[in-house]
Amino acid sequence: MSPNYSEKVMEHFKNPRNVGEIDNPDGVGKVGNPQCGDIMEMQIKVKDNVIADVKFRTFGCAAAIATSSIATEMIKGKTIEEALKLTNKAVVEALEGLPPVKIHCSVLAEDAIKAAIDDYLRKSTGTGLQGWTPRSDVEEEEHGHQH
Amino acid sequence: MSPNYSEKVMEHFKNPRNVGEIDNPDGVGKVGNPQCGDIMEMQIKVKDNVIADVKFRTFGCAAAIATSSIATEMIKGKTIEEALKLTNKAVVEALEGLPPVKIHCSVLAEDAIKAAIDDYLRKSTGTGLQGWTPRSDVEEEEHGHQH
Amino acid sequence: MGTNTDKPKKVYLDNMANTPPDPRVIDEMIPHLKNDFGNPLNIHSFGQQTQQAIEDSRQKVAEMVNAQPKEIIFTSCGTESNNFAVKGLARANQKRGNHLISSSIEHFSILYPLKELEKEGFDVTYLPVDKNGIIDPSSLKNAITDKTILVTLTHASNEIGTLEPINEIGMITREKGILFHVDGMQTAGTIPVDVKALNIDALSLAANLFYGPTGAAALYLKQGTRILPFLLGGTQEEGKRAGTNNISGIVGMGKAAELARLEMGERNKKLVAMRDRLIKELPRVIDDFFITGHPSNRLPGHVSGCVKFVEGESMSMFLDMEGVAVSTGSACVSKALKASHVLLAIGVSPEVVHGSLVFSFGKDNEEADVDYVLEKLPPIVERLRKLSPLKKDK
Amino acid sequence: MGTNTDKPKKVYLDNMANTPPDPRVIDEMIPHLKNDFGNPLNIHSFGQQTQQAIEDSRQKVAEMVNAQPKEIIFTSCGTESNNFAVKGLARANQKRGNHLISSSIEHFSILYPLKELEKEGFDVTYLPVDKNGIIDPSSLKNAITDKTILVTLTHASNEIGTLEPINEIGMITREKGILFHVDGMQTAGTIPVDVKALNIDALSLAANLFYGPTGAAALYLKQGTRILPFLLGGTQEEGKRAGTNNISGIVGMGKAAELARLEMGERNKKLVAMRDRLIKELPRVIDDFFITGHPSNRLPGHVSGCVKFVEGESMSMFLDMEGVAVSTGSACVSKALKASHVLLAIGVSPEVVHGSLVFSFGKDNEEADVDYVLEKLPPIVERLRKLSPLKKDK
Ligand SMILES: Cc1ncc(COP(=O)(O)O)c(C=O)c1O
Ligand SMILES: Cc1ncc(COP(=O)(O)O)c(C=O)c1O
Repeated sequence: MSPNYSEKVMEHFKNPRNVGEIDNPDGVGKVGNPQCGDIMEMQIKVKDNVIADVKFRTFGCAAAIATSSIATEMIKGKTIEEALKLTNKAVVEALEGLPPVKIHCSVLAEDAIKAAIDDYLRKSTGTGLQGWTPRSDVEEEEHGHQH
Repeated sequence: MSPNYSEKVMEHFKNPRNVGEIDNPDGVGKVGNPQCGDIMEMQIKVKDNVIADVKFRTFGCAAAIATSSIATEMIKGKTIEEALKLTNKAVVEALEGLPPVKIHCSVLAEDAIKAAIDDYLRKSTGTGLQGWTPRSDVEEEEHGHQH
Repeated sequence: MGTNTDKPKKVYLDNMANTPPDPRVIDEMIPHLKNDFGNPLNIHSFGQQTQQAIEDSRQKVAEMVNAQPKEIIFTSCGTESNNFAVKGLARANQKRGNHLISSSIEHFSILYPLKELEKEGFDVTYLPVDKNGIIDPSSLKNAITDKTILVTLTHASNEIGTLEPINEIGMITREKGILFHVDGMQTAGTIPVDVKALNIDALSLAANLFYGPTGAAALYLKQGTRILPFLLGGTQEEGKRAGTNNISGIVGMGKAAELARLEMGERNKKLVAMRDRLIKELPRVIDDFFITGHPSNRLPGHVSGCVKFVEGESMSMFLDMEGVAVSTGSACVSKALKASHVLLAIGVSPEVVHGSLVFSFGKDNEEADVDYVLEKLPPIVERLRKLSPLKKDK
Repeated sequence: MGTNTDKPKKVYLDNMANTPPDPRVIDEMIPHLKNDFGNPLNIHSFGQQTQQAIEDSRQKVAEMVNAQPKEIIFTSCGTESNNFAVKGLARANQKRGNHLISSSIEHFSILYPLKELEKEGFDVTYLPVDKNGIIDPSSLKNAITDKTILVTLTHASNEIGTLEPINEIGMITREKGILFHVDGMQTAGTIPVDVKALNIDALSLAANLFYGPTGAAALYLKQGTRILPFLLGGTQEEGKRAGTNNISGIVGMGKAAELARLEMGERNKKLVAMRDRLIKELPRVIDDFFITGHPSNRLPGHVSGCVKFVEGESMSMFLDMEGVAVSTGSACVSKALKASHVLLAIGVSPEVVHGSLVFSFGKDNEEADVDYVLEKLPPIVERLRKLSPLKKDK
């Protein structure tokens, strides 16, 4: 079956929110790899522990673009702690579902946020996110590149 | 492919010649076996070494009926020697061809004639047809009952 | 099939080999033939439209046998479904055991794959049947060993029409945790087949046996059942059956399934009446004729029997000259002209097997067709018996 | 595909995945859908009529590739033909050796069966290709051992369209007495394929790639070539392919073959013009775009290329919103979304592979469709590149 995207996915694919780069970002997360066909870059600006601004750039399919777009919306204005609670499941739900082969993209979005926060923490506190490694890299193997 | 019978086959199938039995036949040949689905019985009346009359009865498919019918026509009025020269190939040709899976029936017809002559010779001379065994029985094995 | 007096009468009684497609099925197919050329795998809207048509059809086929749409895998013919099920289920579950159970009245599309599996090291038990062609569930129970992984049985043989006790057998296999594949070619779309209620794990079905087109068939496969794909390559059918789908055929199958579900009861009332009358009358109008298969527990439109001392091809050719189409021996392998293993299995003697005929009614037949057969067959039999060297011998 | 100003423009450029059936093909099929329900195996006249329709079609398909009718075996899809050929030829000729030769740009319906054969003990050499996707006949010559029994190669990959030197290869295999199977899915019915002149022993072909229906395909098999059947059961197709045939599909395939034979030259003149213009213009209107496959020695209607820094699905979805249907990666496995092994084989770097697009023209396309693509694609690329984190990195 070909990807049957929800209207919500299509909407974010056609009109992605928060695209681009931030001048002097406080944290940058880049996940995925070009060989697998998805790369997400997330940049954040943090003020008083709150994500004041977030921008993304994504190389990937419609699902990859839509998940990054909605994820930026979901964390903007949230505290770091709240943003860290965002799961890929929540992203999928917010998009009104994703085809099974595309679930991976939501994992990538979750990871991109965590990577950006990790980078921010590293820069601001000297230590990164505790015990965190990007899930998407692991999934890569399991899916046998099926994303 | 289903049997594509020639018009000649159909004609003999619909109107078989020389059907029946002869009173006090001089020779009777019966070949084939019911398990394989074809039985041919050929009866001959011989006068002065000539086949004066011949009748047949056949249990079998259209090709079996047509080959027996035309074979009787082909040997009637012939000498024993001439009749013995009738090959299954000649029968097939006279019928304007037979589907490959039905060639066996023509062998049966040739055999039925030989069997009848063998029987006649046995009764009249005490010894049967020299070195003859019905070919159709052998074929049976080779075809794996594919007739 | 009507009583047209201008043209010679045509009476098609070979519905167990192929049913004439319903005009409503054809009407549904034509627009898809014209418009559905998008590759359903592709993400553009042409492909999506085709995919939608296939999914609608999957839904309808699923409903007919009370399955979930995702449990339906489209194939190209009943033979493919059977080959796929037997080989794919056995090989995918090989680690759990190497014993398979089947019967002596299966179609060749089951038997030949089983023979191949035997060469690979599988053991197969072929259950016998009684004189009516019925498989005894208790003999199945006894045949099960701790190595048994799969039972594959026909729901009804096309040659004798007897309905097998699938219900009892499904209870046994489910209880023992053994996979159960049913060759439902003659039953799915003809009589109610509820895969859930019958505890069936895999069911083969084909559209051309319930007034759909040829070239469209399916395998129902219970969700979560391990199977190895048979056609390898693309990711069609969730990776379970590669290859470009027969789009219009699948659409036709969906429509045929919908019609079958809705009209089955009505169709069968008519079929059973014609069947029962022919079963009753044939032995009256023809000496030395006997019915094969179960006298009543059989497919609704199916009448089979043997005419002694006469060979089947000859009879069916003369019937054909009268406009009547029937089968002799196994319809699916008429060309083989071998003594039918199914008839031998129910104990018909080898020489009588060759005189077998199958009359299979379809929804377009009429009572007058029964009369026509009863009128035309006896003189044909008489004519051929005059030719036969067997009659007198008896 | 015309210039309809009321409805949004529809430009179908995915003909290498599926061609829209020719209306004349459909017209030929419809009466057979309605009337050909006789089982062609059966001896009654219904069956005979169906058989005749199938044989007429076999004749037409044979003529198209210069084969004898009895050398054509009907199947259900290209995948079946490929699976059948690879497994059936290898296993039937196993006694003569266990070495097979193929290439690194084959379709999965060739590669997966080869993988299975490797597990059974066959050795397979996968020949490399040059940057244009061409297999070097001398590398094939060098790969041959005294155990080599079969060479199986695509005539043209659907992903890059390069025409392979089948002629040279056929001379080598014929001289060495090695079987030669060609996956002609993209070529048979599109360009002249003469199995005799090319020394081909087996050729896979499918109707849905030359304006016939889906669900109808064939394997040409040189007379006398040993093969093991793939579908087991009935005696259809001379025992080489069991299962009820897709009757209307086969009829459609015959008509499509006839039209292809007669109209091929004319069709290709038009296709080549559209192809060449798009190949010339695309790199002009899009930066960092390059053509994949051979620049000129390729399928008449086939244009493939990679757009750097952008992913293919996204591009093709935006194109679809503009009414343009194209393929990205392998059309047959778009769902897999894996990095195409064919593009990797010609040396495209992994990150660029994901930006691949295939535009495949068919006989119903027009020059205006080329203009339309040249107008619509560049802004889409620009839009997605703005979104891309890769562009700047370069
Ligand atoms: C070169 C090639 N081989 C094989 C196939 C598989 O054919 P099908 O999808 O008809 O099974 C395709 C599909 O387009 C193809 O392009
Ligand atoms: C019981 C049964 N199984 C399998 C088949 C084979 O189906 P197909 O000819 O569609 O491949 C048939 C054919 O009618 C059948 O009756």
